[in-house]
Amino acid sequence: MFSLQNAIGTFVSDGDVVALEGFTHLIPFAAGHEIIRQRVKGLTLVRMTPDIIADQMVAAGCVDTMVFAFTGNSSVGSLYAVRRAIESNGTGGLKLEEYSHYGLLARYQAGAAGIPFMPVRSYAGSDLVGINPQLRKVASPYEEDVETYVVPALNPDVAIIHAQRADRHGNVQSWGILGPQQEVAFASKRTILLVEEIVDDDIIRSDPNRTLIPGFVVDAVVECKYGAHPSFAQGYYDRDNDFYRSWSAISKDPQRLQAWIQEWIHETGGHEGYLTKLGEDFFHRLTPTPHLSSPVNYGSVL
Amino acid sequence: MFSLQNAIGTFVSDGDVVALEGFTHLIPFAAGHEIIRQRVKGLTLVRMTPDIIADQMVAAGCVDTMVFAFTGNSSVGSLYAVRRAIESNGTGGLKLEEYSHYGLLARYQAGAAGIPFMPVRSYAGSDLVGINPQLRKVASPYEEDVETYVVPALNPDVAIIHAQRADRHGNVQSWGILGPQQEVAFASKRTILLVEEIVDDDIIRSDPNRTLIPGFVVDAVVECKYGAHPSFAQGYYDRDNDFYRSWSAISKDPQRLQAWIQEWIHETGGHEGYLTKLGEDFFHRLTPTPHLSSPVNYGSVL
Amino acid sequence: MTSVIEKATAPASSPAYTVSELLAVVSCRYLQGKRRVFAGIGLPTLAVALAQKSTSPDIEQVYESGVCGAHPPKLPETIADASLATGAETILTMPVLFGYVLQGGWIDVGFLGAAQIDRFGSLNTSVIGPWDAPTVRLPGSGGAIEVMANSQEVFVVMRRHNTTSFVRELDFCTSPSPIAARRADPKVPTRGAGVTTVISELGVFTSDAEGELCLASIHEGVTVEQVREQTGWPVKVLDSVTVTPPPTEEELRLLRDDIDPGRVYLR
Amino acid sequence: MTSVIEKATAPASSPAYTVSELLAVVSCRYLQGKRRVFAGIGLPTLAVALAQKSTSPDIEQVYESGVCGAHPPKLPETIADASLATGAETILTMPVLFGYVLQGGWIDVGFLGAAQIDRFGSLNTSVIGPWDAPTVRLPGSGGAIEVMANSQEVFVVMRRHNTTSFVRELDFCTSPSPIAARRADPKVPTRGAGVTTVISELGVFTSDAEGELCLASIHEGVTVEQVREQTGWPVKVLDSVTVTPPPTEEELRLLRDDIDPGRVYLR
Repeated sequence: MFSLQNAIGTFVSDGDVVALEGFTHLIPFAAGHEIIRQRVKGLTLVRMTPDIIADQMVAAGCVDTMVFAFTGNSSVGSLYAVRRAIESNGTGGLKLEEYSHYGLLARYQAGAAGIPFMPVRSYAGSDLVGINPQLRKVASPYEEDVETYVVPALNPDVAIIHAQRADRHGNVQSWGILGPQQEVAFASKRTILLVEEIVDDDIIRSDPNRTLIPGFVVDAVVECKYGAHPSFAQGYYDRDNDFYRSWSAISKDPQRLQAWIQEWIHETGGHEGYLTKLGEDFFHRLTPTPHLSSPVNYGSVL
Repeated sequence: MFSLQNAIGTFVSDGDVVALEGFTHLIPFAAGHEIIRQRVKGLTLVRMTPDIIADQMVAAGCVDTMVFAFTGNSSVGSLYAVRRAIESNGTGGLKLEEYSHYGLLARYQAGAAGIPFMPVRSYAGSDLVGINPQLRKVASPYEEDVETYVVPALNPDVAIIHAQRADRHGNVQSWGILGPQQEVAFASKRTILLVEEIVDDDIIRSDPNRTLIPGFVVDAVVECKYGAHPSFAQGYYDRDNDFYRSWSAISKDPQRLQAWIQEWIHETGGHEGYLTKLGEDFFHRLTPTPHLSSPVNYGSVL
Repeated sequence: MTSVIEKATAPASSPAYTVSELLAVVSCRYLQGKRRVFAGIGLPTLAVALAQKSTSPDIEQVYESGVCGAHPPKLPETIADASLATGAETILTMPVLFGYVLQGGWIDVGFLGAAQIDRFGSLNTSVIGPWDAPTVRLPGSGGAIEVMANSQEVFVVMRRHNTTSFVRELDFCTSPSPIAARRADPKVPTRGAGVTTVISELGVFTSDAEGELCLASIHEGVTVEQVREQTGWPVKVLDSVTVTPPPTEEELRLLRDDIDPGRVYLR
Repeated sequence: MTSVIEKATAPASSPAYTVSELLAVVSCRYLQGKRRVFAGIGLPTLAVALAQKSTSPDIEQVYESGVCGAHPPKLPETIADASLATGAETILTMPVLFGYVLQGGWIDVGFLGAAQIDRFGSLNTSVIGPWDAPTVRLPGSGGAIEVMANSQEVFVVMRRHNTTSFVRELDFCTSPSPIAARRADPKVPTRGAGVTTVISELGVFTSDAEGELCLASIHEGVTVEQVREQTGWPVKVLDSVTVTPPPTEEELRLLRDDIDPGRVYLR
């Protein structure tokens, strides 16, 4: 059990390869903010879908290189800090390593499975092959004249993920959209886990098939309620679509963006301060009505 | 929705490559018995752990070739029909294609994923390489002088699996030990699913993360209560360890084994007859007391 | 890069429907007989929903998030809408969705959008200008490369039809047509037909036996000449070219009253 | 192939314990300081349970079925015991268990058994005689090849210690030692130390820097000469060779009263 501050301070260092994962759901925003707060520099940020959290980390100067498959703010706007750091008329300087969704996911899979590479059924004819030398071909040893593209194993220094619940040992249960969290946790040298709530061992053990990541893979367990805001945690709070829609206007103006980072990240001092600033009733409108799973019977010999 | 008889009759033909899967748990015994009843011949039986069901199918003359990783009857005895068909002093004639657990699982994974092969982190120095030409090496395109073993994709003609429950569309939910069922269902050209019970759509849809195999992968859904006996269905009935222990004595004597097949498979006429023969109260002693999972909240916008 | 959307919808004469409605209706019609559609949120969602409620009750939308058999009580605003997960038939893990479902060949139709498309249906969603010093950085592939390479066929919806979007040569080929893929890597097996159908604001292109996108129909009030002018390659026009039958009253009623009463996508 | 179990236990003098108890206790002692143990049902289960209750409360058993952090209310009879699943901390899918946990390098100690072991810890679990016309067909690898190739180290428990089980040359090398693996395929990376510890009915072998299994201790009532006679290769005896300290009363009490009161494995 760590505080968020302590977990980031202990396990994330300047220059690390850090994977912040979560596919539209359970994005570890609170952890990204804490990285900004601690002014970590020179990160290689690995994320299938760099979105607002990447825009913020790039704007705050934490990121040197971005390894990714899709960068954007859904259909509601652009990530202007990221674009300024890439486009020819911007300030530039952000290095990119670009994949497709499955290409990057397959890198996590190979990294988790200890194999040097993973074959994928794509990339032939794509210009990505020309700009990413990691996309290579291997001849099939089973058929004449058949080749497949492969991607290399990826083992980030740190994985940071958010989930609904875990026990104090770090046995993680999650539901709804799962993203690549299981893969990236196994692939990474260290894993920081943020959860909406720490629950009793008995809750976890009542449904072992729901545990996606065993505690032995997790280095730090952090209880961090609402830590995925403005993204969502299925069953706990819905996505703050208003915030997503408001981001373009903030991000487009570099000064306003820096002011936002100052006000909402640095000056809040921590995730507690961020929640206080949102206000006591903030999550009322985002809280769904309960919709429970039907139980399954594991049976008992007793 | 199919009857067991109709499902096997429609989707399993002489000479097919048939994967019967289930790792100690949810072994599709009823389906294996029906294959014997219909006197299907010349099968290539694919199974990570050929156990009693394989012994029965081999004894009944259904199987020409066995693709496997571990063949035995746990720690309680031998499979004498299989051994007679392999050992030099037996009648012989069973062709073998031998792997380790992950090697065969990885063949299913590659088959499911449409890639020509899957790298594995093993086999160097094993004599399996000498007797199984499917175990091959590929050079890593990322490091000098690094090679990895690979196994080729496997796409069986038919996968046969058993699960606790599904809806009438074939959306399958299973818990406890999961085995390679998800992989083999996706890898196979056709999938026959047997379940303990067909449940309402709402039950399945209350917990979508529990659905391991979507209905579109399933060609035939068969309701087949107690169809995994003498293996078990977590929460529904425990393993019939007495039967497992009794098997060696039956299997050791070819005449007794044929008599058993005649009595328990052919003369029962079908799974219903098999259950009738076991007797009405048979499953009382094997039925566990309930032990339910704690529900999770998916939340609802309504 | 001015849009011609206005030109297509402005004529006061017939269009009692918007471009969005037209694109959704036409896409829906081409979905007839299809079973599994891989699509994101937006017009494809409307097209699949309309198909479910009209010609193809069994059609199923698969989301890249892993959700299959979704039954949202209202139209999802984003792919990250919690209502897509609640009550769905299954939520697959990402390796299963991309590895087994998509690469495994279970998708009949993949829906893609793009900033640029070429004559044989290769798509650019990465950059305008050179990749290492782009004029405009676009989101990138996401799952598009995999959808193109693994679906039995691909539909592309293009809101803007002009010579900067229908181009002779892509600034960057993110998702290659199978033809381009085989040309680049003849030993890598391809699957499916690539882009078979392009539904734009001006008309519909379908691919011929060689994979070339040919004009199959023009929407009401659009001329073949207009399509030629707004397309960056010499357009092959099918002998059978027709005027797209306009949305029917029933199609429009379903879209407006049943499917998207809140006008989330029907702008 | 007569067993020497009787010889080791028969002497009326000291052994107030069975061979099973001795093997479990000695295995447990070597587990000290280890965290994650990959093991099947049987003696390894007893060893891990004893470690949990004595020297290593945090030690964890991982089952090849995917069950981790099992808390069965009574000793499981088989790996297929439903009580292993109920109340476990996690049940992983098979690709995660074999791919990510085992191949990923998370296992400290893998426990294996074998029909034959050689001087450097390669194991045969496949056949006696030639593979294509065996005298005795054994079960095969199962997960043994992966456990050997991917654990940080491997413990082997051999109930029977004689020249047909401790052999100069295996009939079939199912699971090769890392040394054998590197000799066969020098370009394929290996992980871990292979078999570091063999616990037999006669004594304990540990591997030296070259990976050779050397006699480290002999059990009460056994002589070094006896071990040499029953081993198919010239046995290297460590200078530090000792007599295995016999099970303590507390160890026996835990095994008999707490862990296996029903004598499922303590035969």
